Amino acid sequence: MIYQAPGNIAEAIRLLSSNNQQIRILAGGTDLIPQMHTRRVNPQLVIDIKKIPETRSIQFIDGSYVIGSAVTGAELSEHLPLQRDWPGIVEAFDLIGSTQIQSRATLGGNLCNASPAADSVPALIAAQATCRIAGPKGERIIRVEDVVISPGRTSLQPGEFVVSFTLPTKHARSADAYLRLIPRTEMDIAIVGAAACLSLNEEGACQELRIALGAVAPCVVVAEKAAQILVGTRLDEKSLKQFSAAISAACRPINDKRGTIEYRSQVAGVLACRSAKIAFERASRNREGSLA
Amino acid sequence: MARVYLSGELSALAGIQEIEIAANDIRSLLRALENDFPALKGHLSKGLAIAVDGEIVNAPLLETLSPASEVHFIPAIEAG
Amino acid sequence: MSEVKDYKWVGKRPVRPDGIDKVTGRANFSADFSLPGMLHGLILRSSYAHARILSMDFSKALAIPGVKAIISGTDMPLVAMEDAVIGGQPPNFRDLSANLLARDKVLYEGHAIAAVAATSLQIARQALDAIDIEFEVLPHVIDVQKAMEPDAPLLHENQFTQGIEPRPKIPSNIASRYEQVLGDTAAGFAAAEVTVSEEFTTQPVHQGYIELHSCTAQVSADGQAQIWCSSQGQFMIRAFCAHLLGMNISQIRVTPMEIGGGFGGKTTVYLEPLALLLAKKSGKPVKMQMSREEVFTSTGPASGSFISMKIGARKDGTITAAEGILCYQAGAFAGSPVRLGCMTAFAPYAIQNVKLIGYDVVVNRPKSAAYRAPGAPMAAFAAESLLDMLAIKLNMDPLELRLKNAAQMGTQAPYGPKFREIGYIETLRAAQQHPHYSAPLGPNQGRGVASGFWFNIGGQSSAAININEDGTAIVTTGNPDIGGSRASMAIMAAEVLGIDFDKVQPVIADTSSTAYSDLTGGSRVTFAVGMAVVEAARSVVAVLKQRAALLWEIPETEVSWSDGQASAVIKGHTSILSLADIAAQSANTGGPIAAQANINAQGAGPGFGTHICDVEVDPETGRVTVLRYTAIQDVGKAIHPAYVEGQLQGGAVQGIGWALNEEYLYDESGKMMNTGFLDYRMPVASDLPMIDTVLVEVANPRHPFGVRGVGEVPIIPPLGAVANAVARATGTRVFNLPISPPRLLAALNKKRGR
Amino acid sequence: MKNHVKAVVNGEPVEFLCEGTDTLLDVLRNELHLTGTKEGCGSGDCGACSVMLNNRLVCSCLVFGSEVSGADIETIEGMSKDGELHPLQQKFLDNAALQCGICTPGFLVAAKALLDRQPNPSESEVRYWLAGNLCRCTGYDKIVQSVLDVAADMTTGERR
Repeated sequence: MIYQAPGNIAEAIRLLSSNNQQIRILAGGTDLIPQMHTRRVNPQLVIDIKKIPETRSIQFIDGSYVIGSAVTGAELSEHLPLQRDWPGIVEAFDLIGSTQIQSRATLGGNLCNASPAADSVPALIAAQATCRIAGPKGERIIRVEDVVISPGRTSLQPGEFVVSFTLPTKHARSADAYLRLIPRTEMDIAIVGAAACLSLNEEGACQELRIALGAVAPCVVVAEKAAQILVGTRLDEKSLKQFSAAISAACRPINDKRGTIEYRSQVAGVLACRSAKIAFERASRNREGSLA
Repeated sequence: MARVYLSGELSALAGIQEIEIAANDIRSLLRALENDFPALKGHLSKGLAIAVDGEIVNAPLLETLSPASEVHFIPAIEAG
Repeated sequence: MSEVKDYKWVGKRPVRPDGIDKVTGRANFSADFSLPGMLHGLILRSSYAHARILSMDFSKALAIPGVKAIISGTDMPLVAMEDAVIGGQPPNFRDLSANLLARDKVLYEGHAIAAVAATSLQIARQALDAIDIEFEVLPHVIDVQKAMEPDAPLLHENQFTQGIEPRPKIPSNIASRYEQVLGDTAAGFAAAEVTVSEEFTTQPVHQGYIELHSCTAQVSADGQAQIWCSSQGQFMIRAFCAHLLGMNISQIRVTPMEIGGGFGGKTTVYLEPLALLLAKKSGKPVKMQMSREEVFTSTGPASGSFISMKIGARKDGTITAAEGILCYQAGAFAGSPVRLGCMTAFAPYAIQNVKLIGYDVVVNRPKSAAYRAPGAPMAAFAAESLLDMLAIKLNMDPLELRLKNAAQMGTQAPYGPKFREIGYIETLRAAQQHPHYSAPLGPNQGRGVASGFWFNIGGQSSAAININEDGTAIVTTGNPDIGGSRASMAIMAAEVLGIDFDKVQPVIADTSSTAYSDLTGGSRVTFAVGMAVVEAARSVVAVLKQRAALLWEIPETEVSWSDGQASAVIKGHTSILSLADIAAQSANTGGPIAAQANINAQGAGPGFGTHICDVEVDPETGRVTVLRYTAIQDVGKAIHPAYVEGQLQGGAVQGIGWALNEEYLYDESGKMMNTGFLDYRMPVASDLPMIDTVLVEVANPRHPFGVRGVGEVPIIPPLGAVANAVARATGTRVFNLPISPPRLLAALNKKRGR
Repeated sequence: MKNHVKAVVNGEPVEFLCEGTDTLLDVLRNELHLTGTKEGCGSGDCGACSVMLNNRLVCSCLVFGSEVSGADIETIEGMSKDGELHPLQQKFLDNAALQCGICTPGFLVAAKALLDRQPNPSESEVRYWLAGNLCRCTGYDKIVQSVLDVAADMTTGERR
């Protein structure tokens, strides 16, 4: 195996397109290296994108955050403005793995590993984040939810890689949240993950809500119909009950070593309610802050 | 004399559950048992431990017995 | 006999002698050893759960430059079933040999088929890929109850159930049947006013030591072999290798490396005989190390089980009878600890009528291995759950119910003998008095209690003490230090010699440098090897007194020994010679001062423990959080209390993992799906509260300081304690471990009629 | 094709050759003979191979040796300075926070990283920070207590 660490996007694309040998992109390596260790993948060329400046920075440009694909979990958590504005995305990523993993794992890696259970992906999708993709035919911007097409597969074309993510301009009366269910308190893969991104109207009722669910289908489920149930409400118990049932109905999970169909569907409803409530409380505080 | 208790397979082989045996130590007790119950031959050590007066004894051939001793044959204890 | 006195070192908490090496990274564990010019060995393992090996072709693999040797089952000599008694228990060497390298059939995913040695790991891996094997895939069976059915896929065509008369004529996956009867259960149940009965299942769990199996072997041209490895007994490694490979014991020298956890799982061999064979065949040293995946698929977990059990009691709580059937998975070869499950399940209780039947059943899983109190935790889970159900039914406090039935001195154990001095009641009283037991509980919270019993063992043990010229001492033993035993040995030697702890240097010697000792296991080392150390130290003291008498020109009987010095009243004046003074004069008084003790330690006192567990259950997700945990145990006498507490804490947490999340998961083809720590969910630091401990000390009269073994008992009560706490928190009882969130939520849904 | 890498380990410049697939753990143990860093899983799930990489706590089994060119690496072997144990090392000994000792180097490196960032952590912070380090012997009690004890000593100025 050959290791290469290009210093700019053009060089990376050139290496990625160099020939048709088995190529893997290395960001944090927390998925790739264990896969190589157990010989599930056996690349001949590994391209480390961490030396490319665009992948390594968090910037605030024209009112929105641009986060490099190789920014680590630890760096996200340490970025206080980001944590203040997008607590759901930061907490979603922070739940992944241990302190050690947080030092290495990256936002781009979590997406492109294309696991249905990736924690940061529902949060990015709920937030309507986009990503910048560079490739031999130039650059393109696509929605995060359009990247993963099935477990382990992405829509990236040969020679392409994710450079960065862009979050939308944040609404003053909005907030996001993410919760997941794991059997232990740390170190597990989500059995269910639920992200909520919510904005309030001037009166403080729910104006807009996006719910994205992880590990309950081959790809992240955006539960639009269920979310509509809470729009216009203040998340009263009755609406939440209806919402929870609609969430469970929107799931298309499988039985596997981590959970059952019944469990995933039921708990998705529970977690979606809880994360919507957290997002609602956070948004309410933001609203009060914006009024003050 | 010592009181010997057999259970499970041993008791099935010997056809008894309890017996008094005149022996001063385990070696003579085993000899006497095999003599009186030939069916027990070869079955008194394999995978078994011996408890004398409530205490499990390792490799107990020389363990002495008192007239009031109670001897139990029990499964060997594995180490964790 | 035990003495109640103030000790200078026993019961104190000095820093362990090997401590600095272990906090600075200098301690050498198995994989830290290497030799110049060594080869790297790897194992080809079955990817089928059950298959016949039709043919093997190594020619392509051997043609790869750098490949130096390949071995398979035919390289292992055929050995008799049982031809040696090792540490009191003969392993079945024929099975062990077939487990190390499959002969004609592979019996589980991960079963070793061949091993290669090459000049690099990469080349060894290429060689594995180049080995051609033709298989005939056979139907497999994973579940213990299914394996017992008459039409189940048969693992061994020549296995006929033992323990049934007349001997069956049809082979079976049931290797043996064990029956244990005390009293008359029919009469006992007739006298009962209430009965509770239930079926329970538990899953196999791995010991989960963090150190991967590893070893390095070298064979010289004259056949002299050396092995460097970590294990629970260097003498066990030596004996097993000799028997499996048809070598003389004197041809093999095993040097123990530091061991990174064993918990029973390193009481047998996996790599060592293969490394020896590869080293012999290649003429070069060979190092082998397993991956974590190999550890999970190919080394022994504790047995999974199916248990059906029933108890009957009078309304005052007196248990009149207990009966049950215990079916344990042995893995691919016979030998689950089901008998020990039958013996221990009700041992804490004085029950007149107990009948338990045990079945040892083979399935297409790795051969089970010892794990802390082998066989006891699953049986106690069933028994302690039933006791809790009985307490609820009788509206009795669960500790009161246990006290009402508690075994004490003179009680006949269900397996036959009568207990001598034991401290079970003392643990129950300590639990009642502990503030934990009366602390308030919040919503969705519950408190469970459970008890456990283990025999403890003694066994063959050796110790040598050498007094150095400056009055310091070397204590040499032959048992790996798995959790601080060097400190215990040094404490006991210092106490008897009367010198400072840091003047005693404990050494763990290789098999050619010290006398035989049984392996480190069964909670025997502090008790049994400790007895040998005490005996050797007492012999040294006798020599020291004799040397002092020579120096003073008085009869030996006039010399007394205390606080590390000889004293005598000579012509009306008290004269004193320190140990160092006498050591300095040893040349003038007859030469070096040393003593050795070689014993077969008897009189290991049984151990009992009682645990209290508080949990909180999330009623919407079924997640269980352990809020508070207290482990109480009769430890006889704690030589180094901090390491005794550590045994209780570590055992309790392993039991909590067993209860809540740990399990082996298989797919339909019989492949294990969770072969890493990611999905084999052992408890992590954030899952747990502090584990409070109470050391009850009811001295074992057969040990000079009153020691009882402590390592096994603490893993027994947690399964029941956690399950009972969950039952009391939710009003819903889970009979199938682990109580994982999906399983508990399903039970809660059922109760809610959902 | 082997890569030639220069880095700094425990303050000393080092150079080594490594295969593309070699991890930092392989390099530390096999090339630099720093065997204090242990392998327990090879997948980043046990923390026994924890080291500091450019002042970040990482599992060295999840870093390629080729990646550390120019990096600053600290291992357990560099934790005691001038023959004096770090307070965490001493406290682990005093409290019997190790039994078999195989996980100990990883725990010490991780715990030091925590106290260097957060000198006064809560019990919960300690437990979550150390959740990536598995210990099968101790039940974590004495390890967590030791970290809390050192933190308390540091804040009351007993350290140095």
